[in-house]
Amino acid sequence: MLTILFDGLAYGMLLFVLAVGLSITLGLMNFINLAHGAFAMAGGYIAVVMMQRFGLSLFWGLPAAFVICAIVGAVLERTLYVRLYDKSHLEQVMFTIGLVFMSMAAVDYFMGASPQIVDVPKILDGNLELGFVSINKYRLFVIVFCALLTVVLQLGLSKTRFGSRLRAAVDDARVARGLGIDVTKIFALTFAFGSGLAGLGGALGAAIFSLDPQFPLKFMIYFLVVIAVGGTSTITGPFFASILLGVADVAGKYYTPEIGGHKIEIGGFVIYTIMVLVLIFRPQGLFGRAPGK
Amino acid sequence: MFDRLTRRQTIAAFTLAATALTPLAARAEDTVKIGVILPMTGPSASTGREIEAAIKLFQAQKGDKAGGKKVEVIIKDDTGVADITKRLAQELVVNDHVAAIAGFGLTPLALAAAPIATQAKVPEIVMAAGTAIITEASPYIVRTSFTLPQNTMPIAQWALKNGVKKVVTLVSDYGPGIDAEKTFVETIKAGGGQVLDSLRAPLKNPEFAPFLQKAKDLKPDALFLFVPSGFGAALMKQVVERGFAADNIKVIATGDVTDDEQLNNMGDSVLGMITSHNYSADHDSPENKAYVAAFEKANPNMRPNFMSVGGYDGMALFYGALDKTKGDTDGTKLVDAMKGMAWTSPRGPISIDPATRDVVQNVYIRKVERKNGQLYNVEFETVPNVKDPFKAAKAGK
Amino acid sequence: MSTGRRTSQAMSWFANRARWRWPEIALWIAAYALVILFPSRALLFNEVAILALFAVSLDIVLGYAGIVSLGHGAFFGLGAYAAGLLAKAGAGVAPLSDPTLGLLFAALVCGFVGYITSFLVLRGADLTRLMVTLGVALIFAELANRMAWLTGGADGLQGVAPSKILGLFDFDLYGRNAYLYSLTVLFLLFVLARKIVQSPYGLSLRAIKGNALRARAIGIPVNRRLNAAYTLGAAYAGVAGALLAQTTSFVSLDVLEFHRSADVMLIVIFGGVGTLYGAIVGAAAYKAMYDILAAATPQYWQFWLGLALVLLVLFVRGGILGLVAEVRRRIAGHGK
Amino acid sequence: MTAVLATKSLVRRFGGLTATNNVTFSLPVGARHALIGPNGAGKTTFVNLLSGVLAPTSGRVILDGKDVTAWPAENRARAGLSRTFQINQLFADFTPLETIGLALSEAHGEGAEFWRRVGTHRDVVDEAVSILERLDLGDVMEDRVGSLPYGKQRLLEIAIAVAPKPKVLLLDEPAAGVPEGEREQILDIIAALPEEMALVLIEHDMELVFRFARTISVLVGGALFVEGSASEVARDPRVRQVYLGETEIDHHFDKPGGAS
Repeated sequence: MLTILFDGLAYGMLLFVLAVGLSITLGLMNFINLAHGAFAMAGGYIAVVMMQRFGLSLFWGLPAAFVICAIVGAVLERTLYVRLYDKSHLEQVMFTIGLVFMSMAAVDYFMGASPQIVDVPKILDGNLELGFVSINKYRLFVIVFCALLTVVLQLGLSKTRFGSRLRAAVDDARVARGLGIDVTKIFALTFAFGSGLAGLGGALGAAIFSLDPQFPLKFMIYFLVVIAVGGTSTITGPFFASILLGVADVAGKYYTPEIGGHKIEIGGFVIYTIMVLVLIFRPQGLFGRAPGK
Repeated sequence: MFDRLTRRQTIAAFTLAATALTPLAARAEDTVKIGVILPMTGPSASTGREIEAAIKLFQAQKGDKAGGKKVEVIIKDDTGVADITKRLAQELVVNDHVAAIAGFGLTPLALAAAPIATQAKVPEIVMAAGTAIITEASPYIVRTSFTLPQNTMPIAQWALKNGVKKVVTLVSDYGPGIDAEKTFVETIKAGGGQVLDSLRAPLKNPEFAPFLQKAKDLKPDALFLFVPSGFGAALMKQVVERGFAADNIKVIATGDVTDDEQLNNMGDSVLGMITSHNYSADHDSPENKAYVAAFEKANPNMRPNFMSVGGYDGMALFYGALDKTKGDTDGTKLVDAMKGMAWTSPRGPISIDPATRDVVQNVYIRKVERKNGQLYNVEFETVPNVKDPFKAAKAGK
Repeated sequence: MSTGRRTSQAMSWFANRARWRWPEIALWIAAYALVILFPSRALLFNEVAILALFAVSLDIVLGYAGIVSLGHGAFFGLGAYAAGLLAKAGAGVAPLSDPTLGLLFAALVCGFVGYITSFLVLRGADLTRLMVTLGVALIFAELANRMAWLTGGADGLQGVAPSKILGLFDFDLYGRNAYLYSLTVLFLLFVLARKIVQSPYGLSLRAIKGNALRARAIGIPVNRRLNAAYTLGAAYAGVAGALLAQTTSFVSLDVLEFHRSADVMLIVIFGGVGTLYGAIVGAAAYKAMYDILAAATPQYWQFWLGLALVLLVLFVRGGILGLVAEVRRRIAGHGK
Repeated sequence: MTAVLATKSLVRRFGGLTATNNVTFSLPVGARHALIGPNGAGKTTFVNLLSGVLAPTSGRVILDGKDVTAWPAENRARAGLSRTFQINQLFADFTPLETIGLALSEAHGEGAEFWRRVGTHRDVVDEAVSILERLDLGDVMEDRVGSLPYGKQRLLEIAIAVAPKPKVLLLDEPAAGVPEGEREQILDIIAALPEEMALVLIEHDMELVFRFARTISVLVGGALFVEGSASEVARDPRVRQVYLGETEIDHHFDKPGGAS
């Protein structure tokens, strides 16, 4: 039971780091970036390359994934994405899906189609036996790392000048512009940071899941679920949504209720059912604000 | 200007266009085509690449002549979709006039093409998909890969012999996985063992943790695993992470999990894992040594896996049948020629069961070991000439 | 100008808008001519026709009703299973196994399910709708997987053998009759859809999409109209799925997979949203591109497809039909 | 006189802000009523509550004797309540002809007909054309709405609200943004509306208000401040107090009875 909660927590935390950038950029610019997963994939492959070609451990891979993905994100934002803000949601979807296809084929070309594995650093390998429960060290690391990251993010948003400007811009970009806040610049920085986080999440996750060129498509649905449930106006929304979905997903696969002697495997339904129910009763998401005046 | 053309001119123009654009129906009598439909993109792309490489190697080694004719291979990407596969099969038959269709990475795709094989009387050589029922879908289907029951029964028997009483199974939730589960469970029960639970993980699921945790919590003597080629690395990563060894739970599987292609990526943690399968790149025979050397030479960074031998032997089967019919491409004659054919493959001696058109082969019990700095499935027991138990049981009734 | 004359002028303006134009007629003649011109590609054309009908169904939902759906494949898959199961159940029994009855059955089943789910979908804004439709579709896919006793599960539904079309035409190996059958169904349903979008009802859909606030203010029952449009779109998608099941005599789980919904959405945007013809042109262009690219580079065709999507968004507004309109404007501009 | 539209203790809060505060109000058949008040008095919120764009926090809205508080906007529209918006709410891709044709077919209950083409009912087209001509839109009836000049769009905004022959018409600053030369035209059109139609005009422009209104309500801070005939309101010292300093209004208060 505790282990399930623990696993779900690790999974949810990871989802959060992967999805939070998408959530903020969506809230900020009302821009649907389905290619977000491509950054996560890039982060994972950066860790793989560093490990396989240069023999560097994941501890080097994580910051490298963050920095490189952030830079790539910034460049793409300035050169390509900036031209799409005034286009319709549908065109944004088409454009970013196009990028996903390109990234998948490119990774396939350079890295091959078969799944890649990132080895966990030696000191995080194995389990921590606490008597009543055994805890995987790497997952513990993921939880602690992501929790710290969340705290830093939350502090950054609430305590810094940039954070308050960002919040103002997410709240109402037009008003923020009127107040002399350079929303374009804030967006570029946020986009780069969000892409970096996705890369970081990809590198972290690559040591748990395996990594293959299908990654952006496989996880796109998960990201969208997190955002739909968590809303786009805060980072606490996606955070709790990620944890909820992570735990629900893991628990749904662990427990198979029996009805009339038949095992009903609910694993495949749980998170989608939660999402649909949440959206039916709270169309703006579990933690989103009601669209008021 | 269009309306100024006379009707005759228009018709002439259309006819001209039609002739110019229809693919050349050049049925050069001395060329025989085989259409290979494989997953070249998507999650099973590695299967497609392995088989493609094996086919190229086969033609490079054995030449492109069989039965006095030139053999031409056409490769198509199935994109993992059944209706596309069916359309490609149909087009290969009616447009390219192939003498056989082959490949088929996934069970539903092999089944989707079956009606075409029957209707057009063209052999369908299944080089990869492993659900037992496939060969029953058409009298023109011949298989050179393996069946899941065939590969699973020996490991279940081995487990019984080695003191395993209580087991949990975890398989991918689709045809082959369910075949493997059924065979394993039935064999264990027949041998007096106990099955604590049978878990099925969605095929496209990156997170195995909850299933593995459940398996661990049930405290069996052994956990049996099956996932298709390409998914093994992700599964084993999480298996290792769960630490089954500490609880004295044996982790056993079919060789799909410790796929040769990915084995090196899995790291030392899979050392000692016991699996049963029809092929290992480490198989000790002159045929296999030559095969592996040639394959790795032609495809650096790739190691041949069981998918590749399925493709290699598929070509051997087609060449053999053509030789037998002396180049006659009549589908019924080809299939008849294939029935009962026996040869020595890189995996060992194999034959085609004349009754079921399914492959009969040795299944080996192997252990992951490090050899020359690389990980291999090292064979230590051989179960000779295994027929598909599923169909054998049916025939016995 | 007298009111009477102006009324006549207005009436002929309305009539003129609904008139069949020569490029439309040419398109349909060409579509039928394809089977004579390129008989060997009939199977591919059949796929295009089915995909086009599926895209038309989404265009009704997306382009006319303005409902962003990323789960339209649910109805495609449901229709395929409905027709497949009916053909299986009625195998050999002449009227039951007739393909046209299968289409009707699929349309009814999907229309019904579409109507029920439309109430869930109409809540919330774009992103919410996107996710609800997606969620519903994923749940459907999982249900089909779980209900293996009915659907055949992961092995697919075997033994779908529809009898001759109207008792007259057999599905041949070359796929020619299959194509003509699918194309005719597409044509008839297209004519119906064309008629519907030009009706007062269709006009009210355009109004809702254009400005829902104003639409409500003139008394348009917005949700009821959208429910109906979603239902219609679902029924159309069901027919498309049924055509696939019948012409391939096979149904597998991938009819319900996410990529079907995503592909068809791309196709509609690719061709041009809210034009009906955009859906058809988009489907043809998408398949043609895929066919050419996949033949040229079976491993990396996705890259070039992605590039095409990116370039189209960057340089053209309104998809392929937008491009065509732009080119025509340019040419007309030069002519002056 | 029977009230065609009335509210009882209508309240609407946004968070802590009370935009409409306990408004009880009644509009007789054929009224020519103006709703005035300083900026932020809650005029537009009140109109949105009447037309059903917003739901009230408490209180009731009664249209033609029926309690319509829970009705959505479209049902109220069909029951005879029509409105214009302060900012044009038009269908940019339509032509004026289609716009009015649509409004009419909805009013006639033919909006769900999917089996026939638009524009086949001669009487409907005829009616649409005559409305368009009446509002000086006849010459542009086949142009795209989005590309019409602003003045024409403003006229269409009125035409679309008038077309269904509503019992009550709410005009939210109909002349807002219209160039000086074209205001007169809008006033004339409003003046020519059928006598039995009850009109509510929300306006800033006092000249317009006093030319048009027979009765006036003054809304301040979301609450009904003063209500009465135009001349009473004009003379009311409290109203002068509220508007103190707005010279233009002072000017009109000095010359009451500007309504025609």
